[in-house]
Amino acid sequence: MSFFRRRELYVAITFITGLLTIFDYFISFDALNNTAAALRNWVVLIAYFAIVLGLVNTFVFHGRRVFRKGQQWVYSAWLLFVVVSITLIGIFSGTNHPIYSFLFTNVYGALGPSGYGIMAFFIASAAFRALRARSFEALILLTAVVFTLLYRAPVGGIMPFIPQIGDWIQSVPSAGGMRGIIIGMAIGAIGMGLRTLLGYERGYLPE
Amino acid sequence: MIFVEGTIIATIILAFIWLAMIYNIERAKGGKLPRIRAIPALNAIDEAVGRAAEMGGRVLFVNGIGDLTSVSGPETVAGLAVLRYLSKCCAESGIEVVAPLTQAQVIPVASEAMRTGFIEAGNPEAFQEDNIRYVSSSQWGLATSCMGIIGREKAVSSVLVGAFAGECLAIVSAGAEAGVFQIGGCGRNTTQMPWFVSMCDFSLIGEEVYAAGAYLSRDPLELGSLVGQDYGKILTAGLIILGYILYIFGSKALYNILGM
Amino acid sequence: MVVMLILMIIPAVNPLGIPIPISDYTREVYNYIENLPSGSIIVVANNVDVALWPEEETFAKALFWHLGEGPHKFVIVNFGADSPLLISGALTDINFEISFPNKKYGDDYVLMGFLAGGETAMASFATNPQGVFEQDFYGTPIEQLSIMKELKGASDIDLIVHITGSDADSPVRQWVETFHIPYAAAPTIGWVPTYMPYYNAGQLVGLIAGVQGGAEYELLIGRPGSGLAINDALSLAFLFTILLAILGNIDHLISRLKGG
Amino acid sequence: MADMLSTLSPWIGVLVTIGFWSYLYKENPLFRVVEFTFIGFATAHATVMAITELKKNLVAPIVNKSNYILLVPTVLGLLLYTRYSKDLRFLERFPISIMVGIGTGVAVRAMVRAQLLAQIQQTIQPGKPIDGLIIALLTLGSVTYFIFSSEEGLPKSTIPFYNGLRRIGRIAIMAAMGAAFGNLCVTRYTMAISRIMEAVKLFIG
Repeated sequence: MSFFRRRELYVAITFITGLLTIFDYFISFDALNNTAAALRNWVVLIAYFAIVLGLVNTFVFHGRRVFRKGQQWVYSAWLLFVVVSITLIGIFSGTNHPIYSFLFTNVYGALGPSGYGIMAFFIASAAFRALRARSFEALILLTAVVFTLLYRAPVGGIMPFIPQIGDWIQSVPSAGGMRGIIIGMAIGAIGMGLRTLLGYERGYLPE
Repeated sequence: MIFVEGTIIATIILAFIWLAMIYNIERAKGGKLPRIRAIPALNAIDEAVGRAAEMGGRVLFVNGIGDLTSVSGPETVAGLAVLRYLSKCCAESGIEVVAPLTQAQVIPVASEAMRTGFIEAGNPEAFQEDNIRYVSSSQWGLATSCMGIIGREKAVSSVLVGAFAGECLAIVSAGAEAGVFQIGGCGRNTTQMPWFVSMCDFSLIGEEVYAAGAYLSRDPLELGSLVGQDYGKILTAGLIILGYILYIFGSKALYNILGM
Repeated sequence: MVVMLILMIIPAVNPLGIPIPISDYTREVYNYIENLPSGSIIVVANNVDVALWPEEETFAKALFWHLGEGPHKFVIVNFGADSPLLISGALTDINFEISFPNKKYGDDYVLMGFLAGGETAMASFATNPQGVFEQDFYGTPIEQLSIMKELKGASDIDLIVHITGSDADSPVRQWVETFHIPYAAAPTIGWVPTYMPYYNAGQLVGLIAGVQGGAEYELLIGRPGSGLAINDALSLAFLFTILLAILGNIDHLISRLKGG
Repeated sequence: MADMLSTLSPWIGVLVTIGFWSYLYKENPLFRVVEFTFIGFATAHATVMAITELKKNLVAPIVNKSNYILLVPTVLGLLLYTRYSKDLRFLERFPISIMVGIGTGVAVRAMVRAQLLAQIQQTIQPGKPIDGLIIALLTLGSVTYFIFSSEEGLPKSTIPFYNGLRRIGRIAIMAAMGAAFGNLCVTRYTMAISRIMEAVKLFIG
């Protein structure tokens, strides 16, 4: 059994699957492409198994809170009630059940737009506190924000020069800065890839 | 067996960067210590932990909404390397780190990373499985629960590294309003970076996120691999200069070659 | 924040009608539809998810109103899981059946369900629009829908109007470059930059830029509505944000002068 | 019951918004109810979806088409649950190392051509020469900004030039951040306004 405990074994698995996926993109060869496709399909299935792991984690965490009457245990109890009842409804009556679809539209569907919406207020307060010209760089940030806002505001369309300045900021300085970030990001991911495949990376598979 | 059209140059570039990294790793093995500039955001992790210890609070760690199996995989793993280091610091100072997760597949990996951090600090008993919390696979589950943790559980500092989307603004704003000391960044989603840059005390962007694990490890071999990545950037810069000169002379040669 | 809230509520209750200019690319979509020969078939393709819908709702409703008044037929196809429900909601909201009694469902317009598979689905729809569906969104078998009989292949589609919350790559690659169908895009504002190069290259019939484009469209069809109110509120909120940024900087300057 | 639910429905939507937004004032019980209900529903929803997909893509092919090779991912999936046993928990590393391998592969292969090469190509074939030159310079600067090696290794005379380039890079990155900040405001503000309008419609009619 100690063989299965060795870190090298798992690094090797990562190395092989990773390299296979990369070669699949560059080389057209049936056996390789089919294996890679099958492997990707498997991983999707494994990920579905993992989701149930999330359910278990939820039960353990909130169950313990309720059991020990810990912080917010009443809310935890309510959460567990929702999880259990909705899971059962979903599995046995399908997602078209009125209660399921009711919660789907009005809670699940409404929270996203509300969440995006609440940010408008956060942004407003950030505009006051975070956009201060403490340095030259911060001044550039502030200027870009102000002109982009004017450019994007419907009313900006009738102000003189704003559309031209806005266009220029979008297509020249912003494009230049973004490009460097994207190039760096690509190289970063490529480098991270090699470290992961060779087992240097420490985010997973600790000793 | 043939190359897929349009991937020859990509393969060469990939091979170049990887060989440059291996070369520098080997050099580091030979005893030549790579010199790396400071990344202030990563150095600030100690300060984040210090503050939490001083005020008797906790540290919130957010890994974003990325999973392991898609393009966001490396970002997620990079975030977990930060979690491991952060856990080690926290364990040394005797404080807790709370990590809400949206991807159930990350639970085992995050839990191992945190546990290892506690073991490295020589304090494995202090590790609590309960601090790894699954908060549904929705980004809004993450946003509301982080807001809740900031509001209810005395989170004094927060570290956000991973793959983020729209929810990150809600989390960092809630943190900023509450006066939480924040270090944050994401690697790939360029549209969300401004929030980290403008609202966090320290921010990481793009490549710095991917380099976090190697940087924090202080392991010469990993630092060597970062120097290898620099070769890739120098190559890119060279290609841009060469390509622009060719463009001035009206040639599209390099443009066409890169598309091969 | 209260001020912000009030500024957003005022136009909702009573639109101010801040004038907005109509962009060329919005007008081009309108004109293209106006100039199509009567009885043309327009495909309204959709992939917007529920969280981004508020940005697209304005245009969707204005478009259906325009199509209802016009002499054309239209087929609604969905490439996003949430879209069919959102679209049927939009049709109900504008009372399509009552407002336009001469448009017969099944003969003049039809709402199809969700086609999974992203770009692959877009390609297979263009190849064989009849073959990819067995029934419409409401469960009517496709044999009973006379409009679908006219739609045999890509050449029967006179225009695709694409209401979308994602980037330009796949629709342009498939519908424009492969099948050469006239194509008008209506992306959310975040994705507009990805469509711009194709628009500038003349590959798009026109472009509707998010809620702003939607409001312009409302003006074109002569039915100013929620889109204009949203735009009023946007203008106010943006100006207010800028004011806050300026106040923040004044505050900063004063404290520096005092301190320094 | 369906009738009752449909009358309730817009009110619940507005209540969710109010609950969420009330956080702006302070963390409170209504926010907590929204938070826990949402997480509960979303967890259940993900589970239901996962089970449906497993039935369709795993159980059905095995039972109906005797596609026994799919037993491999089944075993791998189940190995994730060994983490609840102290002695066997290391076995969870099997599925995880495969997942990480695939994720790494997918990310690396997507980056080289679609990101790295495409960005270089766009920079060296600009539409307008003067803007193009500025973009190229700013791109060079921001690429330099990410160089990790410290400048100690460089010849003394080039250090000011190198640092200048990095400074340009920082400024370009800030401009990009500012523009992205402004662009994103449109989406966020539209969402806020549309939620408010829904509420206003409900209260005023």
